[in-house]
Amino acid sequence: MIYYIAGGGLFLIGLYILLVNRNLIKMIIGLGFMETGVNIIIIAFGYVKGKTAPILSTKELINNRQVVDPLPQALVLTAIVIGVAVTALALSMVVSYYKKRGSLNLSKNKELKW
Amino acid sequence: MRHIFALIVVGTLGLGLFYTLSHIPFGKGLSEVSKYYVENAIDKNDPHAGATNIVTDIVVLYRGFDTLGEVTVLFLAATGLSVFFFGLKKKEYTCEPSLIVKRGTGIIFPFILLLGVYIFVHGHLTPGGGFPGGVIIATGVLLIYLCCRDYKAPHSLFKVIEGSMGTLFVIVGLIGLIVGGSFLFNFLGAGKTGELVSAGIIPILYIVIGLKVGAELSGLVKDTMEDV
Amino acid sequence: MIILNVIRVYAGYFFLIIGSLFLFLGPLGILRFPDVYNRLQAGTKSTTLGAISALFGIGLLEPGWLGKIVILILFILLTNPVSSHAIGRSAYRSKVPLCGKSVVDKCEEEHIYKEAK
Amino acid sequence: MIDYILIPLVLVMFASAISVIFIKDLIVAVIVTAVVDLITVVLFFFLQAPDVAITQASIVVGLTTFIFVVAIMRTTRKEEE
Repeated sequence: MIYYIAGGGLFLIGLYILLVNRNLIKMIIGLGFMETGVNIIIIAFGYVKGKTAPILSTKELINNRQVVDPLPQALVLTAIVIGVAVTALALSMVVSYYKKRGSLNLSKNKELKW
Repeated sequence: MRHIFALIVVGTLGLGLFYTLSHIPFGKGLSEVSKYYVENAIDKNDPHAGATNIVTDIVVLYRGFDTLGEVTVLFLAATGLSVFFFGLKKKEYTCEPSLIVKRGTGIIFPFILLLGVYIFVHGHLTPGGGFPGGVIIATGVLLIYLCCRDYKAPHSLFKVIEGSMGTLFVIVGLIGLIVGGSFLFNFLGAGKTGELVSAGIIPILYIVIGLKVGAELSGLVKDTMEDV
Repeated sequence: MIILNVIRVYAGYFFLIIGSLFLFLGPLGILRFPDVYNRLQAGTKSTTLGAISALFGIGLLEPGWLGKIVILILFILLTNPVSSHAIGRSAYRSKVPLCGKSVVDKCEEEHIYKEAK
Repeated sequence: MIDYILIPLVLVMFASAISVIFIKDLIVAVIVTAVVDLITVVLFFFLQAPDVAITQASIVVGLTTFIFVVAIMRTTRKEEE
């Protein structure tokens, strides 16, 4: 249960950072928090009480197969790598934006307003 | 004003999230698909099985095509990063790193490479796999860059490793297509469970992925730490 | 043979207690000390000794793990002083001030970092 | 039982995550982010997912922090109002 609270809370804090801040790097930090929170929730869906990690290393585990759900772990493994790719690309765009505008603050950009 | 609005949005979403999550039971049984994966994990007759680590089994064999796409996305991100960083001047460093740091890095660096290679070679037996192993190798290259200002990494070597490994991944998949009738078919069989050379094409694919990710991210480190 | 086992187990607990005591004193020193260099001293020395004796205590309690634990201890001995040296040197180069009660500044005396000051 | 041990850890994680809003120095904010991700590594490990824990520890805590630091080196360090 604490895992659901941790994941959901991290997601909400990330959303709050994304809504409140106008600094581009902090907005990307908030995006990373949201992603990590969702990962924790997905892993917690696959947890089964009293079972061990899905690595069949001993004879007993091979016979009984008392392991937790391996499918969410495989999905999250993909999601983490994609997440770092997204973060890297977003940060390179931020550097490019800074080279053009000279500021990281989004509210100083008047051309986006109408 | 913005804070109040953000609090309202976050509070509403939090209530919805709480309501939804309180209806999902925590720590109950497996889903149907996972039951299939777990029960067929080490099965001599099933060509899709053989790895001790079930997560590796799913990532590389059942969802191998997805992993190919994942590697491609990482490659695109590294390329985009180097494109955006092109032509930017980096900061000038004022001083040379001290002798202690240089010698310490010289001792540590081979062990970091060894750890990375160990993690992706043993990916089908223990936790780990191609992506963490590749990242650890890239971390070693970053350490070298931090301690030696004049170091130039062999960029063409990285490019050659990356391209040839990407091709090798597709070739392994195509051999599976010819032999077994499906892309990334496990044509080598399951082998003896628990040994280093087992689980068919999983070690080959993880070595390919590890070398590719390591070369890719080392190139990224080179692009960000050097004047281009 | 039994008495040897009893001594081994109690020595393991003793090293664990010593290790956790030093691991407790390190953050206390970080909280109490006045400037960067003193805090670095507390943070590095006590955590190095604390981690090493805690690991050694675990190795005495579980003799099968002793080989791996020796490798871990060598790794800590190699990396921890080097990293703290790098932090302290870069702090001195970027002109972080010493605290007011400092009595000696060897780096300034020997003109090693003359251009940095 | 293990869940109750994790409660202070989760509280520390929430406090670090909230403190990102108030920190004006961007390097400090990135270090605090690394702390939050490191605590999630512990959560993944207690959820019996060592694969995900090792990937999170190497990729998110290591590589993402490095990329953030490089991006801050190329832009400004202080957050202006």
